[in-house]
Amino acid sequence: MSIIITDSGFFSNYQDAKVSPNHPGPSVDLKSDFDPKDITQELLQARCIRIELPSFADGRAFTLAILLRSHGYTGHLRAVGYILADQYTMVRRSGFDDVEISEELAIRQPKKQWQDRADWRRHDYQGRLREQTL
Amino acid sequence: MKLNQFLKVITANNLRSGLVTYMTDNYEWVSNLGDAAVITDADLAKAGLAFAESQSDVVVGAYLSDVKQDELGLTAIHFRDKFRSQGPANVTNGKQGI
Amino acid sequence: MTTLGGAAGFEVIVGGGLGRTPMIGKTLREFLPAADLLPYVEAIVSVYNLLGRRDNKYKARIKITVHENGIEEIRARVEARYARLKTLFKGADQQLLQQIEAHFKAPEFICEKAPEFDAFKEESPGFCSWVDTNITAHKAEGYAIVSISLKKHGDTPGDATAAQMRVMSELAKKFSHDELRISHEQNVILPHVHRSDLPTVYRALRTANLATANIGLISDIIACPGMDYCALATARSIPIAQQIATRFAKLELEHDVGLLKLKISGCINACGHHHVGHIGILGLERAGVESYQITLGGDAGAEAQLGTRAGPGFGAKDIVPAIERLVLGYIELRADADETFLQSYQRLGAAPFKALLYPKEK
Amino acid sequence: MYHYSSFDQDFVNTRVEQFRAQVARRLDGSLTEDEFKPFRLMNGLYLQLHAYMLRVAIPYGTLNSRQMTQLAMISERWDKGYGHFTTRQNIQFNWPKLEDVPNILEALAEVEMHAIQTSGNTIRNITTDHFSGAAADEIADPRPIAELLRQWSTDHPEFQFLPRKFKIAVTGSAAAAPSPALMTLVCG
Repeated sequence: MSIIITDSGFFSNYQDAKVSPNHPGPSVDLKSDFDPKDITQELLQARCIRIELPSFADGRAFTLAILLRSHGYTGHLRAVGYILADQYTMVRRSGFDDVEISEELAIRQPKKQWQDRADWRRHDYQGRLREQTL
Repeated sequence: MKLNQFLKVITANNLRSGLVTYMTDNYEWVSNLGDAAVITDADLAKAGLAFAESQSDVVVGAYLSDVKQDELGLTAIHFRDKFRSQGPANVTNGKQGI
Repeated sequence: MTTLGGAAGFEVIVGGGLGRTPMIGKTLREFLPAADLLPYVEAIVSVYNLLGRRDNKYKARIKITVHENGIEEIRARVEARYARLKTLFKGADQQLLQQIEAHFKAPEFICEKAPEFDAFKEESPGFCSWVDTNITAHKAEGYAIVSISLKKHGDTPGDATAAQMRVMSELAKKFSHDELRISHEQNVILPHVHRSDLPTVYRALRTANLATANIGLISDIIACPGMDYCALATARSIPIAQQIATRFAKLELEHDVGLLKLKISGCINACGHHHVGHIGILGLERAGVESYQITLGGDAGAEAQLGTRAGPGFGAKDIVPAIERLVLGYIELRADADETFLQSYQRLGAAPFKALLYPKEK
Repeated sequence: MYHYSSFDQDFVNTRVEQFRAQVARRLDGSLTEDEFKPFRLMNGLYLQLHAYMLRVAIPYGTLNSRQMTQLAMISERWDKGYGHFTTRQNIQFNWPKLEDVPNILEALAEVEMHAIQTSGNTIRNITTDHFSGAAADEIADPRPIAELLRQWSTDHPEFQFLPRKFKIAVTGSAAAAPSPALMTLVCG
């Protein structure tokens, strides 16, 4: 059993994103060593893409999420695996919609620690620098 | 340099202070190498290290350090462990003079 | 297009670095317009994040990534990523840069001829040699850049006591438009001091043991903390630096020897930058004891040069006498008093210097 | 001398409280040492041979007198009365205690200083010539660029868990720049 974590908290029986017209493709799981050259039109049709972090110290998934969004992917993007509450802000800012961790990992990281970082748009140096005006 | 005798101590850094610390006979932690438990048996050493590693709320980075016993008392064999037991050479307030 | 107060843009160099496999950087882009800085740097780090090795931390730095994939492959990936990123920056970054530049307006310099303080020079010969070594030309007429040496003979290179920090703080407030800098060589700098204030600054520094006139000399040693402090070190660095500095102070030869960058690292991670020292010392462990290898001919200047190993390492008791033989020998070998150690080495090559270090093998 | 905007100050104050919570979670056991270590390093705190070591950022090596005085106070109050200035334009305190570090970071924030990203597998403190803005042969002062890069690299969501540390230097002096009109940006 795994826990889905969003801005509004913990969900254990979260219904995955419903099939929507412009995302007819099946759900796809990617590993962190996925090569961006393999981003195809077919992949961009996926209903949901789940990228696995083998370790919280392996930051490749953040670049992969940014690249998928930059190639126009608008489906559901989920970070899965060994993720710590302290990473929730960078996960959301990289373009992920939510996080999926094991129940066991969730026990050591209660909801409050994730909620403390749910306001992930604040203190965003990079977002600020990309605006039209300051 | 073959050790004729198996002599080790268990050392680590204190989690809160970061200072060098050594395990005693009754599984407590002291800052002076001279007060450390001298372990002469490999299995005991392994068990002691496992216990130290289980105390992750007290110490960090526990490991077995080779020592020798002579008229000077207990001294570390590797020069790195000797420096660890003495403190930095350039600070006059000596070994971890807090 | 915004210009950076005179510069039109950047040359971008990537993959340089010292450490266990030192490398000179390669040019990724000859010219990058000033306004495209952030998307381009973001592209470099983004490419590195996916391409850098995560299986071996000793092969993970970008210099290895560049070395293993080749600069062309890196350039192709960076340029592709940059093309997409460029569109995301719509101007706020350049506005912020202008706001930031306002914070760095030069202070109002009082530019009038400064006295030559001849009277003071007679009274204090120490002041003369201090002006020779610790003062650098300033762009505003009548001003000077003061380097405060944290390398008093026998002290730990780069250390300053709380009391010394307060003295430097006071001097900055009174005489350097409230500004200090930290140098790449573990010293502190008062960047804007009017020349007429130099005697007062010198006297204040002297009372705080901060007036050592040895910037750029052999006792102005860069030394990493080494095994006295660092968990990664394989040998100590600080005691070696202290002994070399006190030895040459006794010999009273420093000023005669002149410019000589001596740098000490306590392991191959090279935080003491020994590779680019005119004389570099690398502390290792050999047969259960500390052993110090000497490298020669390194240069951190514009034409960056990595030093080459002179031969087998010296024990902790032999390294300082070896350095002494090397430097005294240089004084004999140099063409004239103005030829620096590095220039002599470049002119004569390694052989005569190796002979000084390993006399038995001559 | 760059002075923090309210945005900068809020960011640094929030970051101090985040680290305070991370230290508490390490002490109560909810974070293991392996999990705590990257966050400790990203806030400048190493565990060295004899003790912890806090590396404080001095961006492009520039300090004012109030900041230098605060560093003196910190060295007396939480260390042994001395600091070590490094070759990458930072200062290191050699004997801080883990539980005191959040308060030290708070004292640094009071004078617009921090220890963010002075360690860890992220983008480190941006360095420049130590004579910037003063040297006779300088074409342009690179420090504004270094400050822009500092803000861009602070807490960058994509770059907190890189394969290894990433260092950027910007030089403006004619001596280093190959052609007069360019600054040099070095990434290593």
